[in-house]
Amino acid sequence: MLTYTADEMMTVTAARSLRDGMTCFVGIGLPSEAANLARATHAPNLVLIYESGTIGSKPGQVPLSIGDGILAETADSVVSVPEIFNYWLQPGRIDIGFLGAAQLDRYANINTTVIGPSYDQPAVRLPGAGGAPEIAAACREVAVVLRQSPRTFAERLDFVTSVGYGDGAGSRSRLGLAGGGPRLVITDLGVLRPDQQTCELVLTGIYAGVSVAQVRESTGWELRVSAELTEIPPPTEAELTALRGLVAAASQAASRSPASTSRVGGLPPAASSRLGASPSPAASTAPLASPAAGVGE
Amino acid sequence: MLTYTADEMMTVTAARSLRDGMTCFVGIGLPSEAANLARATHAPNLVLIYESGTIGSKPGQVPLSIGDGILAETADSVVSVPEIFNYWLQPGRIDIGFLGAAQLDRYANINTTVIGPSYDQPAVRLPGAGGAPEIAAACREVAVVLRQSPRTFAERLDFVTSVGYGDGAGSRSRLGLAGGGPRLVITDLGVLRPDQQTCELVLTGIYAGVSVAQVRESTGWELRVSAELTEIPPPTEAELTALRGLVAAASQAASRSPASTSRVGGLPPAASSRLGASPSPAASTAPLASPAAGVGE
Amino acid sequence: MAQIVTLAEAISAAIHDGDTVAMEGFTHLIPHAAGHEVIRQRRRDLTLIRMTPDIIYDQLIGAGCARKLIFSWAGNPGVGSLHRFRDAVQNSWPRPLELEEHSHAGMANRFAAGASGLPFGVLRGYRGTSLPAHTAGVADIVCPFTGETLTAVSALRPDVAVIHAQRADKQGNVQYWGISGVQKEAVLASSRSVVTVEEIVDSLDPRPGAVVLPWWAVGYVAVVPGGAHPSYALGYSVRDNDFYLAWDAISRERQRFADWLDEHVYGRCVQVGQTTGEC
Amino acid sequence: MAQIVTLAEAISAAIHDGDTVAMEGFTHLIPHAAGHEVIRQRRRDLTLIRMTPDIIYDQLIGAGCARKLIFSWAGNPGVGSLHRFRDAVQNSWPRPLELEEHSHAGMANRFAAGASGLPFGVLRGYRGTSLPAHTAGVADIVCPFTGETLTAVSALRPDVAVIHAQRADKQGNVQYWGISGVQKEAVLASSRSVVTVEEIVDSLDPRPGAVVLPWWAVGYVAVVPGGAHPSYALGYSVRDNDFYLAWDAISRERQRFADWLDEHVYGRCVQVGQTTGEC
Repeated sequence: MLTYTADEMMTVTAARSLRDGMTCFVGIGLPSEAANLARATHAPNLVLIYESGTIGSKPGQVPLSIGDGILAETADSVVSVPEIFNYWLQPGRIDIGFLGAAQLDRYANINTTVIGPSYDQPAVRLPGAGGAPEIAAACREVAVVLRQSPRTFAERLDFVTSVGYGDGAGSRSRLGLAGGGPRLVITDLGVLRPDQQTCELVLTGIYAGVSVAQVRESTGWELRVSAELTEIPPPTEAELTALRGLVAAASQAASRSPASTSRVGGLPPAASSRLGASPSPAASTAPLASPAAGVGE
Repeated sequence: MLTYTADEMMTVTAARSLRDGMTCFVGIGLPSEAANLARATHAPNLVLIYESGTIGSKPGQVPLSIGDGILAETADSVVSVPEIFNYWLQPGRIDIGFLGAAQLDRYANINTTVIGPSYDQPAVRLPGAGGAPEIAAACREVAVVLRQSPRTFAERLDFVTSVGYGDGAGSRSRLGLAGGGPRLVITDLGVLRPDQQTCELVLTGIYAGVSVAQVRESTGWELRVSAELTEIPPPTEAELTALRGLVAAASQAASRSPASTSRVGGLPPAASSRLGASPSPAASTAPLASPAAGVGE
Repeated sequence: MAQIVTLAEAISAAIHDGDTVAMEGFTHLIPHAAGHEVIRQRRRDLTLIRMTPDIIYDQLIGAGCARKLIFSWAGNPGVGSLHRFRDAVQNSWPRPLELEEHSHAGMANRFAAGASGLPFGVLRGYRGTSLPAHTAGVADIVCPFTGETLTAVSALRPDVAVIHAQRADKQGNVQYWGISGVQKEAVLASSRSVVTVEEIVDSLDPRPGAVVLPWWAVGYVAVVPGGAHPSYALGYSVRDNDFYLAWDAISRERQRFADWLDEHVYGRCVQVGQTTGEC
Repeated sequence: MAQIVTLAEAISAAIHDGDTVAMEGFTHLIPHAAGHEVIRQRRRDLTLIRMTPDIIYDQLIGAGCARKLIFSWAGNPGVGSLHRFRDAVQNSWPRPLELEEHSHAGMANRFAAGASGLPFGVLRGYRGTSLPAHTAGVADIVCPFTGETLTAVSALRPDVAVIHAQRADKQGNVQYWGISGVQKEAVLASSRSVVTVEEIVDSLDPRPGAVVLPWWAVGYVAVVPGGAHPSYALGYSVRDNDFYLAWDAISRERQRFADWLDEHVYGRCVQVGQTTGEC
């Protein structure tokens, strides 16, 4: 029997949501892992677009950051940052935007800016907007990947960084947001989709071994559950092998020690890299305090 | 004794107005000839910028058009047309704009659009604006090169395509035009400069063998003549040799017959090219009818 | 989503009577062959957009394809006037030609706004000129931060963009280099696009100065070697300057122009991967 | 007008206390060595601009150089938080840090507006978010043609732009390739600029994807091999990922950060054409 982590299940599920031939505007972290997994498995013609200006990147590993050289070297085209936002993202020509989040509400609005009590005196300062607000506004559809907990799935956001469905049905058109909005939210427990009338997120899929009660407990609001709740199939061996291969390749790339390390305030290379699937120290102890889960670089 | 044409005298005089190390936004035709002559003689570090997006072009001949391949192949940088206008011209970072004109008034306003009686029913339809309005608006200074006659030096323009000094002193600042405006006008008879108070063009230089009366007769308004009118020295042998060499090189380049000539509606190459210094049939018979004298490609 | 087809198929599928069509190429890579195919297919009532209408638009206008011209500089570059354009403007022959006339900077920003999905672009321009009084799509706009008045120009959103490029690969990724003009903006601003290319290659190796339009942002791709003639494709052909000079005489008289059109456009067809032949 | 000088000379001449400084490089070509020289020269009260403030800005903020930060994403990319940044925001240590916070699209358009000599840029953005209520430089703007409401952002006009590039030639023409970010806009929007380069060559041969900034649009050029470290210069170095990971622990505590700064920044100097040595 295959063993796998909840994060692997999440990434595999996220990857499955991408169809071959789609154009995908990719946030870093979990979204990038999932998008690269999709390209390595069922969606070889998935077009990866990063906010660093790389269009059609074909990395053989999960990139270390959205500015990884491999993204430029394997791209069909590399454009400037103003161009990627103005000519490529803004007009709505990208099929799907793939975002992370620190906090999310029932209408799939996203906070990656501050956790209370106030903007000027935050308890936790998060990285901020990055490309997310316009990705959320402009793409034909959006998928959000984040770990689920009562703190990340919040009754009320302290700051709306990126708009999902605003106050509910009709908000997006009132705000003039041309893209379709979040089509699904993938967590480490299951999958949520917006109700077609109200736009409120509804639990529609759940992983093997996860109970609905567990998901409710991990949600900061009264969670709605679909009458047709389905169990999502576990990762296949092919999916797991591909994902682990991509992550291992990234770790190898990360541990290549640059010749210049000792020159300008650098450190000797660590014995092993902690990048990739392994969570950063910050992320493992206090998820909300870690911008690694947010969108951006 | 050297013999030379009035056009050669005009081009040499125009070239002399360019200082080494300047950045020059170059219109095609006479301005391009003059700018390339300057670069070939006293201003080897003159930076030529064409509206086709070529920055720092170093052609060894007068380009056939502003889109001549030699401009891209010898450029420091080739940028898109939106970029050349927005990032390079508009902010006022170019020292001098070098323009042609079909018609000019006493405040050095330029018409390259229509000759009367009305815009909708023109007697002569000219090529239009091209890059000239924004070149005239934005460059730190502007020079205009055109042949002088009562029709080209008009009391009133039928259409203001590009603004010189508008209605006179103060117009440019009222219109928010950040560039300095026309510093001099070079014709086939002499040179005019704006009066420092009124901004009206004043004849300040005259070529050998040209009389003030002749210049007055070639001007459609009551021409002011400077108290310190000077005679402009004739071309030196070096200047003439360089100019004729540039023009001959252009003719040679033009008569290279492309292999594809007979393929898609082409014609057999003519025995000799008429491009370069020789006027086109249209230009020689009816200057106003010829957009070759105007700005643009 | 790129489809590799014949030029005739591309024009037939992409361009319909009454469409707004931008054929771009700033003195380089001008899509002449595609323009000829539009004439051959006798499209009518087109609104033609082009920063620098030159010989190919003189031909389209003279052939009666155009109802309206949106442009910033109309001439035979380095030579003189466009006689068919002038005959249309001054004498309404072969039909009246409505004009919408801008500056290069204005047109470039209109294309860029279209490519960006914005309804307008902003520039410093037009102020003090006669242009705003005689053309649509120009308005004052006030900076909400400084109070300064600038100029807004309306976005261009053509139905179809037509360009010529050096190469495409088999997937339909398009690559061109040299003077790159406003072609990227024209394609991205348009609902559909037709790209003629010198050749189709297995894969596009990187080139200095190259622009790549990805297959999913491109419409129809047709192989037409020499398709820019008498313009040129850097690395493939040189400008046929003699033709530009000769055009002055060909186009000056209506009959001679009509004869030229019969012989060189109506009397020819273009087949994929081949040079032009009689048909 | 490019002047080739030492890094210390460049920073000394270009950057003064109280200046607004944009150090750009979008995860590639980040001008770390130049940032260290700013710390060494103990500049104060800077308004720092950067789309993606990461380790180098964490260092500048922790060293007390910054009064204000204008940005769109602040984090240690791929790793986690910026502890010095958070300490400044949450605890005003070593001094309060004013924030002006935008989205990437907003910042990119603010730089582009500055490079274009316009007082504002226009985009579809910010609507429905909490950003406009908490930051300067965002306003509604109405299209004069369609009546649609869009978002205007105020132009960025830094006193100084600082970037790292692969190469310059002896005249000071600067060339960089790979992910090119917003560096061109930053340099063109700024009154002055400092460019560190991996090397100076006799002449710049064309490179696929290369941006060239001509000598007359560039200020100070200094040779600093490895000047992007721990970021990278495509073709010259690779990202030192271990340093990014290690930074999390170095920066978490004030004293350890101060010790690191003493050893690796204050305790070093950079000389032209040489690697770093103790001084």
